[in-house]
Amino acid sequence: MAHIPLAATRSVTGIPAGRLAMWWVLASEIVIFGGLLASYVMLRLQHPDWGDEASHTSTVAGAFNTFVLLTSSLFAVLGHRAAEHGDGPRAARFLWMTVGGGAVFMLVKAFEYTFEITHGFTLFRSVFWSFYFAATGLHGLHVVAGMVAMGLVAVGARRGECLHRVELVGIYWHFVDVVWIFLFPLLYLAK
Amino acid sequence: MDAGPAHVSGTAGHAPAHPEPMSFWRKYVFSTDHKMIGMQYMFTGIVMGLLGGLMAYAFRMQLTFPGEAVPGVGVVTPNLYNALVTNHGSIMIFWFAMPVLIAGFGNFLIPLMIGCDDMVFPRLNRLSYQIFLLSTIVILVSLVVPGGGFGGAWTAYPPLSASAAYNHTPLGAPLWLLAVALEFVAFLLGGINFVTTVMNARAPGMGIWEIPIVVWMIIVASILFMASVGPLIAGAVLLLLDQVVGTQFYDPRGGGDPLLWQHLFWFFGHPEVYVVLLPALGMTAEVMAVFARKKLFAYKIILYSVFATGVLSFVVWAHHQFVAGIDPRMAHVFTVTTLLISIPLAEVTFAYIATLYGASIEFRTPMLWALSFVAEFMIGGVTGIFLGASATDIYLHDSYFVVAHFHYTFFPIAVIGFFTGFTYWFPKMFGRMMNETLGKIHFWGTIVAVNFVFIPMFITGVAGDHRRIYTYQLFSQLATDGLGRLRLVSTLGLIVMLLFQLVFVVNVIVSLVAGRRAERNPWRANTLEWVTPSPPPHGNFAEMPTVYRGPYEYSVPGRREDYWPQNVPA
Amino acid sequence: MIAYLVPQASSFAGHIDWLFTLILVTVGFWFLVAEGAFLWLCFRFRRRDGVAGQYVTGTRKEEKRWISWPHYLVIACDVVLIVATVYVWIEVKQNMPPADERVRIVAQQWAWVFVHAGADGKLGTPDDIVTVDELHIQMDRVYQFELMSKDVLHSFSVPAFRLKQDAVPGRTISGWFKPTQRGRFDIQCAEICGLGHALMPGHVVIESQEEHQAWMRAQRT
Amino acid sequence: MSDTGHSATAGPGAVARAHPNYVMVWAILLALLVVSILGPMIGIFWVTLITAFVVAVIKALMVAAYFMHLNVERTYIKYLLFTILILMLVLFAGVAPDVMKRAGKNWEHVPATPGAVEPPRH
Repeated sequence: MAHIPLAATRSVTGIPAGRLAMWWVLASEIVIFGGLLASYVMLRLQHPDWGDEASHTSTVAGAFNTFVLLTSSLFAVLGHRAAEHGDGPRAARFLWMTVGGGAVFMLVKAFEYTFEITHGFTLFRSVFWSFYFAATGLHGLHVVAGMVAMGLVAVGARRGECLHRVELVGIYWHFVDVVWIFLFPLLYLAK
Repeated sequence: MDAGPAHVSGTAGHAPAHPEPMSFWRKYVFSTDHKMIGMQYMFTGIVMGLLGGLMAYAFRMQLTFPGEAVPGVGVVTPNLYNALVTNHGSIMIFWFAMPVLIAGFGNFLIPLMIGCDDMVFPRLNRLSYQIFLLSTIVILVSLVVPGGGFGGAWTAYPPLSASAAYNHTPLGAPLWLLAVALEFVAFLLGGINFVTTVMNARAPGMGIWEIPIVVWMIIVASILFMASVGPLIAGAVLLLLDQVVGTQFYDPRGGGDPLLWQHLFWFFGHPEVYVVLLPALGMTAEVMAVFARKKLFAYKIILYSVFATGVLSFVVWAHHQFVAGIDPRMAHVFTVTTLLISIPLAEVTFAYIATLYGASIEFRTPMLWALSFVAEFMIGGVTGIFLGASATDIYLHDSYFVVAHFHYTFFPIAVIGFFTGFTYWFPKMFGRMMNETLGKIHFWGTIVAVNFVFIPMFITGVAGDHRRIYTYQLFSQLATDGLGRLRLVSTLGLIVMLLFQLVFVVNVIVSLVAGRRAERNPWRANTLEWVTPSPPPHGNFAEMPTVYRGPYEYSVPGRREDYWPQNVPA
Repeated sequence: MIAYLVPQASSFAGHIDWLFTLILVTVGFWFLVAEGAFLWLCFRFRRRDGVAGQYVTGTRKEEKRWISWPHYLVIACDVVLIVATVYVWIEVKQNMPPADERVRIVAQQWAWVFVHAGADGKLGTPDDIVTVDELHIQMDRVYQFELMSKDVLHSFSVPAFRLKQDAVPGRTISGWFKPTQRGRFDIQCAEICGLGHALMPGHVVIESQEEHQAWMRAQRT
Repeated sequence: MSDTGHSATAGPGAVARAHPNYVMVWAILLALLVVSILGPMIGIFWVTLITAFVVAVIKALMVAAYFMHLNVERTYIKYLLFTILILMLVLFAGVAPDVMKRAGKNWEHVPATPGAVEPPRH
């Protein structure tokens, strides 16, 4: 393990450095997605005809994915509780279940993309579809990044190492979930 | 990037938990030591800054002697001219001002000044530099790819920047954007590290009002950066999609909107000014207090003004777009906020001036730089009013008046700020004193020359010179002898200024090799970095300091010494 | 002040020049006071042997006055400038006086196209008069323009009019001007638009009524 | 590093955190999800708006409060996130007058630029 600087052991604010940094990460992520979604909402209101485009998105797939992400978030928080009780292997199991949820999410997303692209709803059909692919794609990247991070943490957690990271990666995962909670009505429900 | 135990705090006397790395690679290249990373940032920034200066030489020469081969560069074609102007701007802001002022000095100073051994996340810090280095390589590559470097100005307004059919740089434009995006990511990581470190890892006894002002300002700058850059990152992803795969987010033909990018850009772009301003302002304050042997005047008022500036900086962005086709009624809102933002900054300036009252000023090189920062920055500040007022901006927008204005802000910020910090902390960084004579020659040469560079631009700007135009020969009102002479003065000033930088380079080399050895505290300063040997060892402090008072207790009545370091018990 | 360097050829050029001078005087005053105080303090409090620095914290009430009073004065100046700016902006950009004539200006890489209404007085009909890079207008008439762009951003800038407006593709942006002086003035593009940004100079030619009528007749044939 | 594994929650302010019933929270979230799916089927515009977006806000707040533990987090983290959200509103308010509409004061969208002629190229 690399050395821990003394700096990292101090906690003037009362919040451990990792969690404090994670909140700042999320703050900067909020503005990224905030800017993207604000742009989308503005252009959407500028183009009343985008409702017709949106009617081609699959509400069923979106709803199922919402369900999957909410459930994986539940696993993540259960993993956090297990980690707090010092039960590394149990936390790792929950984390792997969360990763599984992410995988299901991406799989559904892949089927959705395939269906849409083969039916002519490509990135270039209209700016609505460009936004659809850009927003869900950026979100998908976050899901994949979260899965990778979670896998790494799970490997450590299984051995009982770095259990505080379970909470950090969980907070990140919940954030990804929250982003999807907003993407779902914006892209799928508003028709 | 581990967070250790949270409950252990105030462990004074804690020895470094890790032996100093000895191999060349671990020590100089893949170091996790904040001092080394700071110097890596600074060195990369200086190299890029020199490159940016040489770019200015090339395009100024073309503007002054249109169509003639520029010595050392060759003929500057319109294509090359646009690329030079664009990349001069981008490099000076993103690859010189930011890495040097925030990342360079921030990394070097923050752990030293708050009295801890390193950043909270040393490996994240290293990753941040590596991403930054990658972005540097990408921007350099973007200059030499087929088709030439991106030439759509540093603001990269679409549709020009969005399509190779318009900008004719099919590779240069996406690479430029990629480099900027990578650079943002690097500074986001760095910023998170800075903020977490200062929030969590301060020395025992250092409350928020005992933090040295430069650390405060770097933190405020990092927060401004983190809060403002997000929409632009999102916008950059969309623009990259436009450029590379051909979507139409910013192309009205497909339903996009070019104004969207302008808003996203300036929502970041205006706070960015304060992102680079604040660290320089902070360094100036440090140096002024030390060499005036004075407590900083109204430390808290300065800080509150800075917070107010930070908040206001988020609501002024559209003053860059007064004539861009925005709703004319919105212009009133942004005029009001823009003129309001002059109030806290005027307050800061007044406080700096008031600091000199009753002082005992020692005119050493760092102090000269710091004083010149205040003097020169005032020119930039007051000329901003012309541009913030929407009606005069109709005339002055995108003219050389703007160029002169922001160079009078950015030159003090980036160049003077850098020299202030560098000459002041040089003994701490390298353990040797700089040569005063060479330092003063360099100072006077640069300061006199720079006014010859930019004052003429105010006049040519008012006379109608527009920016980013590679020759005025086709404009009958601009191709006059009088304006030509002013442009010549400006160009000569630039060449003289660039030549004087050689004095600096010589000074650095001479001082590094043969400078007088610096003791711990050559300037008799109060802040914590002067407590430890010069240069500081790995782990910074043999014994972790505890803080007893604010950083600016100079000339306290009743004390034999005229300074009172923060770590000395009462 | 601007008039020394560039002629005032439109009805609102004087307003903008007036505002420029007002700001110049106001901020010039502050600039000189601040720089003067600054340089005097630098000189007055240079280091002298046996004179130590004073301990002034800037937290006492009478010390805070040093910066708070100038601060209130700055606010007062800001208010004056804001009022003046809002007034001039409304005059120039926000309110449109009734037009005597409309012209359409289309910017493109790298030329200006100007469209005058033909005999029928309407734009967009076959008898329109189209010119490239030269805008012929008549003195003392109020012109409203419709500014468009075919490709990228451009900016229609006539320094002699103190007029500048970006042309945004996909939008029609309206504005107005009233030329008040005969002559031939530069039109510049003030928003970078690619390789030929410097190579799209236009000219605005301001003519008397007779000259303008003659020009129109010549165009129609 | 294994000895510090427990530390994240051992910090001051997080001592003895009572865990809410996460499965219950999850069940409520799923119920809200069903509401948001059923909402558009009624077909009334305002109802859709409420079921889609108000429910989304409630869901997001629940996830933030219970899963991300914002309800027991230090207050200034809430202030931080709140400020950031306000900032996004500021962005929206500043940009919307230009980007949200098809016409405004002294400008309007045009479907295609009526370039009258193809002028000679330089």
